[in-house]
Amino acid sequence: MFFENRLAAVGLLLIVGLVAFSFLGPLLHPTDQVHTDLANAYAAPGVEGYALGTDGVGYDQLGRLMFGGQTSLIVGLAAGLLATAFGTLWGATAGFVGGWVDAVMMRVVDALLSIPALFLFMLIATIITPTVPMLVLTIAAFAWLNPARMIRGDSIALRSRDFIVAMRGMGGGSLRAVRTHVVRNAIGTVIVNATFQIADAILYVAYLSFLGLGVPPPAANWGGMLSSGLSEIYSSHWWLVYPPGILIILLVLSFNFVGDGLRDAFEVRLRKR
Amino acid sequence: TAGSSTPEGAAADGSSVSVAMTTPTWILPISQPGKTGGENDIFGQALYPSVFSYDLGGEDEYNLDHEHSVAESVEVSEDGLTYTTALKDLEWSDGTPISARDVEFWFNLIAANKADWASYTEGGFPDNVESFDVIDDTTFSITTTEVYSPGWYIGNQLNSLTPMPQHAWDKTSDEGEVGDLDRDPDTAQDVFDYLVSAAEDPASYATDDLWSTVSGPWTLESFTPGGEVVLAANEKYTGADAAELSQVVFQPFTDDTSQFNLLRSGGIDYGYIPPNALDQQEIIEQNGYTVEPWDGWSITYVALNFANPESGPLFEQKYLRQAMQQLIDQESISEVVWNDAASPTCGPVPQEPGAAGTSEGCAYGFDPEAATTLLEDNGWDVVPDGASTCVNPGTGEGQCGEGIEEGRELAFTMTSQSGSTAGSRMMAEIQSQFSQAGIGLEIKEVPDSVAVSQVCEEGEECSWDMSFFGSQGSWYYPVYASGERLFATDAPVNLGSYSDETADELIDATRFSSDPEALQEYNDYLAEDLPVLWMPNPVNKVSAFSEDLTGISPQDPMLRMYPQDWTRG
Amino acid sequence: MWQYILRRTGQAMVVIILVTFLTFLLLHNLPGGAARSALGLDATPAQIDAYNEQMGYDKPFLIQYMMYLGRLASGDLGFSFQQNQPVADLIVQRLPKTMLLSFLAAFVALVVSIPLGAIQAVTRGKVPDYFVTAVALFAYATPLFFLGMLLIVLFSQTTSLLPPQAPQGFGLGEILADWPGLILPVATLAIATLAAYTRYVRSSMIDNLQENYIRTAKAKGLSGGRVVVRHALRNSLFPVISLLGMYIPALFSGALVVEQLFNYPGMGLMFWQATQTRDFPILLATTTIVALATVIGSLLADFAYAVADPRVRLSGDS
Amino acid sequence: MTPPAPADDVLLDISDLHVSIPQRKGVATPLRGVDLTVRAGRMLGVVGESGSGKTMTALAVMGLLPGNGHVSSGSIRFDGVDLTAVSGRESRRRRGTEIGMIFQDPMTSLNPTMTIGAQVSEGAMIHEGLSRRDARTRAVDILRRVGMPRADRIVDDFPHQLSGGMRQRAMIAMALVNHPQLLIADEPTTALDVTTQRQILDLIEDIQDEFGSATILVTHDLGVVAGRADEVAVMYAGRVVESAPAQELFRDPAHQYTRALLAALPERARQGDDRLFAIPGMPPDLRSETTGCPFAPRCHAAQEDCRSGPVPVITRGDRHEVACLHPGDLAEAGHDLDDVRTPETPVGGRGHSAATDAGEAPGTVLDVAGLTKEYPALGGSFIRRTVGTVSAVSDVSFSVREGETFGLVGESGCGKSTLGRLIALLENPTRGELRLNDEDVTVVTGRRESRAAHREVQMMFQDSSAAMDPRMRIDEVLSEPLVIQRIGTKDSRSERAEELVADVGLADDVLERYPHEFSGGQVQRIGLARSLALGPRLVVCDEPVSALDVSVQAQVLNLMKDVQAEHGLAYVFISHDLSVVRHMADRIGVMYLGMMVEQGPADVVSETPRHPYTRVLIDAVPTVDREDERDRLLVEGELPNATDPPSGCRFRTRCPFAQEICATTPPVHEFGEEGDSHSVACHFPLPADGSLPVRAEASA
Ligand SMILES: Nc1ncnc2c1ncn2[C@@H]1O[C@H](COP(=O)(O)OP(=O)(O)OP(=O)(O)O)[C@@H](O)[C@H]1O
Ligand SMILES: Nc1ncnc2c1ncn2[C@@H]1O[C@H](COP(=O)(O)OP(=O)(O)OP(=O)(O)O)[C@@H](O)[C@H]1O
Ligand SMILES: [Mg+2]
Ligand SMILES: [Mg+2]
Repeated sequence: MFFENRLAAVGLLLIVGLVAFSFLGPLLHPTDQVHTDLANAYAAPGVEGYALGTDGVGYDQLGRLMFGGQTSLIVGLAAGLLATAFGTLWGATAGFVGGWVDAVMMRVVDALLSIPALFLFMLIATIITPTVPMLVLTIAAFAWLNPARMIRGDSIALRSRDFIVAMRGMGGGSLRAVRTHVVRNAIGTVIVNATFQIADAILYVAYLSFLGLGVPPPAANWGGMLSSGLSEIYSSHWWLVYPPGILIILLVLSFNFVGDGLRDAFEVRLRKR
Repeated sequence: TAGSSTPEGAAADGSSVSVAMTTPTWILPISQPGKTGGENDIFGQALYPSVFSYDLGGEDEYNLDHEHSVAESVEVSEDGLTYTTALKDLEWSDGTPISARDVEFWFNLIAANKADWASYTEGGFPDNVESFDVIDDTTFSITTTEVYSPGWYIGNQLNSLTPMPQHAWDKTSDEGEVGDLDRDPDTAQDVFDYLVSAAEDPASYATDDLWSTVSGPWTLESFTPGGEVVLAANEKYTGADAAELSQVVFQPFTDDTSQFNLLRSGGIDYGYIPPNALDQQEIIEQNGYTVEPWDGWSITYVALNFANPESGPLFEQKYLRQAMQQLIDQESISEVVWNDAASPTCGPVPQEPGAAGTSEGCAYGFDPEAATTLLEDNGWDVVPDGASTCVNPGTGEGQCGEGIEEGRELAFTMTSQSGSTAGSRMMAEIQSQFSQAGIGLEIKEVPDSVAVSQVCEEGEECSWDMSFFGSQGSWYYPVYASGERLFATDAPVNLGSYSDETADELIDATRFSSDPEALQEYNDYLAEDLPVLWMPNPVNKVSAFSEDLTGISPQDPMLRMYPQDWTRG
Repeated sequence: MWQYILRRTGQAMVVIILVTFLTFLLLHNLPGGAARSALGLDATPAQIDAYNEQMGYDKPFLIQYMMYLGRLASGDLGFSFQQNQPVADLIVQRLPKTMLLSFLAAFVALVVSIPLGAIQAVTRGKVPDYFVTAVALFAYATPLFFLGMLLIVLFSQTTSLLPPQAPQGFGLGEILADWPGLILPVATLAIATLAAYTRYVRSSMIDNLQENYIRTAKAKGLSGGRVVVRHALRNSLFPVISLLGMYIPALFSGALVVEQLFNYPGMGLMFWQATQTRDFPILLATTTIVALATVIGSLLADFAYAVADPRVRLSGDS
Repeated sequence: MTPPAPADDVLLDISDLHVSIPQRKGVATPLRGVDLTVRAGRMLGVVGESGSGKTMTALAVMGLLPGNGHVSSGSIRFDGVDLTAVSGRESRRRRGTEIGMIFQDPMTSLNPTMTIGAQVSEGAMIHEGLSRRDARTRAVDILRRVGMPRADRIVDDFPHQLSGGMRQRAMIAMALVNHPQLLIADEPTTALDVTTQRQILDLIEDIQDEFGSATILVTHDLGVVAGRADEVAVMYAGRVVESAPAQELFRDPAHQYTRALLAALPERARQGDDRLFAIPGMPPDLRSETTGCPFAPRCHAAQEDCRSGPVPVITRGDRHEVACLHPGDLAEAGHDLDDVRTPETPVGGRGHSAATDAGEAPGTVLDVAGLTKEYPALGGSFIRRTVGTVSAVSDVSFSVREGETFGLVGESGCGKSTLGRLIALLENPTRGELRLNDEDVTVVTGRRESRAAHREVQMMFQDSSAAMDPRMRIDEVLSEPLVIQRIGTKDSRSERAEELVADVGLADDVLERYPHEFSGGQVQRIGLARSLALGPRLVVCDEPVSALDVSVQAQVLNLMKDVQAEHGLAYVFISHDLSVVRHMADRIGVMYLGMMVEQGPADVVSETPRHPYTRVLIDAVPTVDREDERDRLLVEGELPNATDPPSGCRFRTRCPFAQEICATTPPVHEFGEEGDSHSVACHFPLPADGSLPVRAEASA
């Protein structure tokens, strides 16, 4: 328990650190992320004040990592939260209304879930042009399914719980049940799920970039930097591969740590009786 | 060293070579739309060499490659109307001599089915053929309707001529009687349909009897659609360029990264490395490979959509095109982004393969100041890193030009290919340079930029501004680099609907005039007029092949591959 | 039981119809249309029109969809112009390969994660538990392509122990014969799957270890190992069967990346190539088939679970 | 019964056993000096409130202490060997062969995915190395001996295919497979119906005789040990506070705790006396140290020395040991507690029944006629459709008057809760009529009307904490009914909440806490408080005390009576425990498989039941007091499936008196001689004098 919470704390610290790195970093280490500088491409770390060298068109790699981190974080958070919000709404509605509405709503979820995520993303990505908002929508378009399922399960389970029965015995209706009880009791699941969704969204951005459907220049994200750096893996340009790789892993890992910690925290609160 | 045809035997005497290549999808030497990829050409040439092969650097007047051509010679009549071709004394793999009749068979089939032939354009071959005459067993002549420039006609029209085994194929079903069916246009269509439908079944390529009769130095041993293709030396081949190796295996090629992994571990004899990995040439060479960029007979450009109602009027302004061209640092891009595996494109006629990576001699060099001045001189308020606006509208001297109202901003979207690291970097660089002159560029990366930037048709939305699809070169020419398919008004690949009277005239001249300067004049005019923005022209690929393989170099800029010339050891 | 099977099958059919509709709807909006991609840069307008007519792309959406459904019902998945192949042939050729890859990976992941998860559950809250959790999460957080690439660098470049490319053979037999080539792709996919499996086995085990029947088993005087393996682990594994079904889509997603990285000629690679060339029939058919495989897979997993677990098997449904 | 073995033949001797369990915060010491002796071939009953350490003692003997629990001092000598000192391997062997244990919940204590046979024989295979086939034979054999019907078939069944009673038999078989010398049964019947409980307890007794094994019977139910155990040990707070031969203990309880426990039993409540003796307070927290007598804080007789000094064990006659400084005397048994009882009597006690007190007959609160509830039994492949119905409640009629308590009893699954839910308007009946205060509320459609109807009737649950949103504070919980009914303002609601809390005898500070922070008894009080919030006329109480210990049960029952008197409430009181119902109810209805088989005044029904089923129920209840003279009516088997209830009389399949007519004609309610208040639905009602007729030949 203690150790687990420590992991969650480490995760939280890491997230804060990475956010600070991406959003405050540029203040401490201002770099030009707009103009390329072919003359200084592939500068090695330390050379000419480039702490982490430059990339293939001469962007300062450290600055680029900060800049790319912004996109990764924004896309991850936005997609994760959007998906969670929508999924929660969908799942709670299906679970509580029940009957054929539930059946139809859940078949839609099943259908989308049965298309493997990356296949679905690639399909969508061939149709839309990947910009940041589009990327968010694309990822959210798939990611809402899991929370929807989960929340539906939760609300069905809640529906037959004694305290909902008791509430009905006082004359309360479904609306109240959802508004006061389901929301209160599912919030833990929702929050925990959201952290995992965010982590997954960050990974998905990376995958889309790897598959050639990432955000176009001059935007950058860690996933894109990693996958374009992949072709440099044998060059001596290690600074183009490993830093973005490590940052992604850290970010995804820390969100998972936090999610695990939160899950335990929420479970313990109920278990305590 | 024609070896045994069993894989083990071949491997044992070391005469098998594995080559990375996209799996071919077409075998019939009459190409179909959508089947014109380079791999199909290479595959076809190995089995069914065409009458003429070309060698850009050669001595020959028409750049003919006598070694690989089925033709012995071609002669143009005094009046310039008749082209008489003599074939070499060769045999089909079943022993039947290759004759003029076999070429006629090919000609009859495309003549009767020209709409389905990939190389057909209205008024082009075979419309411009008055008559095809078989003179004797190995000689035939083609008489044209007009007098054409022989360089153009031999290079760009007769290049498709291919002998096909009339004695085996001139039928309409597997069991059908072989006859002179091709000579009647109606039955010629049936024969064509029969052959096409056979070709539409790649799974049977290696088993269908039709394709066992070949004229080339190779026979097809096995064919896996979407997978491995094995060619074996044609032991009945009577030509001079018989295969030295006993077997060539085409392994499916997919993507740079996995290719490179394979090469690094020595898993293939002939593969490719991504151009931006050229700095690791040494590592690959240490692995026992020769690394050699494969230059193409190609140009690379960004298409501008003149037909776009919004941005068309801007593109119509030559000063703007010039300014944009001057903002493209072709030299640096070639050097840094492409690791020197690209060279600037100066005009519609490609630079000599292997030309130095400088833009010396180009109409426009990289000159941001000049670009800014040019804009300012034409009524624009240039805002670096912002949006330049038109402050002096009008059509007069020093004004923005027709159709450009006051306050108009310079901002475009660039549709570009996704999935290419170098492509993305190039776009980043151009975007960065454009922004210095206040020209906003929004990059849209799509898997297939051609598809989204088609020729505008009436009634259809036509909103693309600029389009780039040249991460392996935008356009590969036949040997005679004339621009009738690219820059002539209403030409098929004139995506941006560029139209210029002088250009049209000059293009016509390249086809009809026998003046050797015609091509030069056409090039000079368009190089300067900028129907498109010239971009660094990358090599087709960077090949890496086993050190012990000889005969590969020099690689054909028109992207043919002659594995029969290769030897091991 | 039979009724359960029938009902689940019915649901699955509804899902499949929905999938086809959704994909069709999505792809229908493909910008630029399919013809130009299929026919190339210099196809004439006449050729393009002919192509559209031949493929039925000139018809209204619903008609196209109905036609597609009709063809689908008769097993016709369309013809890929680019590949010059009936899509059905392509899929018949490639689906088994992807299945092989995914199943091997799932199998390996399972074989590794069952003992790992069990150890975690038994040492819950102690060092081994945290260690495995951390490692599994680390594997999970590493983008698959990066992981694969690192494995390649390690095992086929730095040391040349294993080939960096998957087997290229035509049939499954050939691919299996070239098994060293399978090691890295399978390992990559398996490692990425590990986190989910171990976590699941762990929590399932923890739940079961707290059950009263474990105490009963101990009261019989069984050894600790026998209690854990025969009682707790056994019961923890039943739900894992349905987990396998749930993870099919994730496996296919992973296969898409792994196939591309290792140049493995499966469905994923084909799909990826089709997105590059906008091979409409392949995109459509692959999505449908992959979804079908997913649905059937999870259906089978559910049935297998129902058959394997006596609690479900015998209670039936009505 | 076998003659008692020689006194010195001690099989198990536990002395001064301490068990401690290190926890995240502090160390729990659930056992603090247990002394027990079990003689070969004899049965020791261990009783005590929940948490007193009964299970822990059993587990310590088994060597199965939970988590990192360990014996911190003391010894467990089994057959001369100190079990606390033997190796793990040795203790494992002993566990399987010499000591067998039966656990409380047969549902969860069996491995759900192993066949009964495999589980029963596993012990034999491991310890005796039997082959699979021999083990199976052994399993069949032993299953037969524990009275498992069709034993040769059941070996291949899985636990969930068995009924509760059969599962418990399987558990017993499992414990007996290696013929242990000592059998420990931890609450072997708590989860079972009385009828089944009776069968199982009889079985354990038979087994003990047959195998000659010693038995420890652990239970919180004093009645269970009363008639069976040879000796009884009473545990409190991790100690044995009194032990004595069974008869002696019940005749002459010495420890104040034992006496209090006995006094708290509803069956001990004297006729005409409404209130039970309730032990105030709660058992001590086992994490903190206690000095002196642990019971002192709750003891009415506690003196200064109890709280401080050591409490030595004193011997009182033959093998009767007590750890009490001020034990009660035989002479005052049952009397001294009267003093305690009286001051606790609350404001305005009331007579036995509101009906008898009031001058005229009070109005009817609830009138139920022909009430029927059928649930669809679902099936179907594509689309779910109804393939049959579960007849949960069938044609039930009765009425409840103002201020009256109507008790509903019956075996598990007989439809008590369903009937309760129907009355509480939580479900719509399939057929029949439901009138509240003379208003037909059967079909209440409009939202407003239905909301209003809910004010009249409220529900109290068995587990009130489950019936409260775990994330709501008590003040929110208590004002929720008011919020839903849109009564009052925020302030008036919180005032009301305070009022309610005071009504049920809790302090104000509970309002800020969450449901899981309360003990079972407290949470039931809060549940009661909530059901009072809207001032209903009728409260449906579904097993409100079934999860509670006798002492706490007494508190809650007393409170319920007080509240009833104060507010003139009517209760529908559902319970499977006849003695509780008898204590609480003015009238009793007995249900069997959805039908009401008998109803009438509480004492009449329990003294002279007319329906064989009622008689079976009553006879099955183990009581402390019964100086059993009369014949007992027993039944075999269990409740039939409600999807397909037997034709005619639903009880006929288990009824020893059933005849042909029972299978064809459903019996109608007929009124007995006592007048129109006692009715029974039986073709062959029992004679009113309490004798049993000779069994009919037709039943086999
Ligand atoms: N694993 C454990 N860790 C810490 N304390 C425990 C544990 N198990 C039980 N206890 C505590 O030990 C004490 C004795 O528990 P035990 O189960 O022996 O009571 P019991 O008399 O059997 O009660 P019941 O009638 O409820 O079964 C209780 O206070 C309980 O809370
Ligand atoms: N919602 C429901 N759907 C289907 N069947 C039900 C439902 N609720 C109860 N039943 C069935 O109705 C019958 C009566 O159940 P009920 O819960 O009323 O019994 P009970 O007397 O309260 O039992 P217990 O003493 O175990 O609480 C049982 O057979 C039960 O399975
Ligand atoms: Mg207990
Ligand atoms: Mg009930």
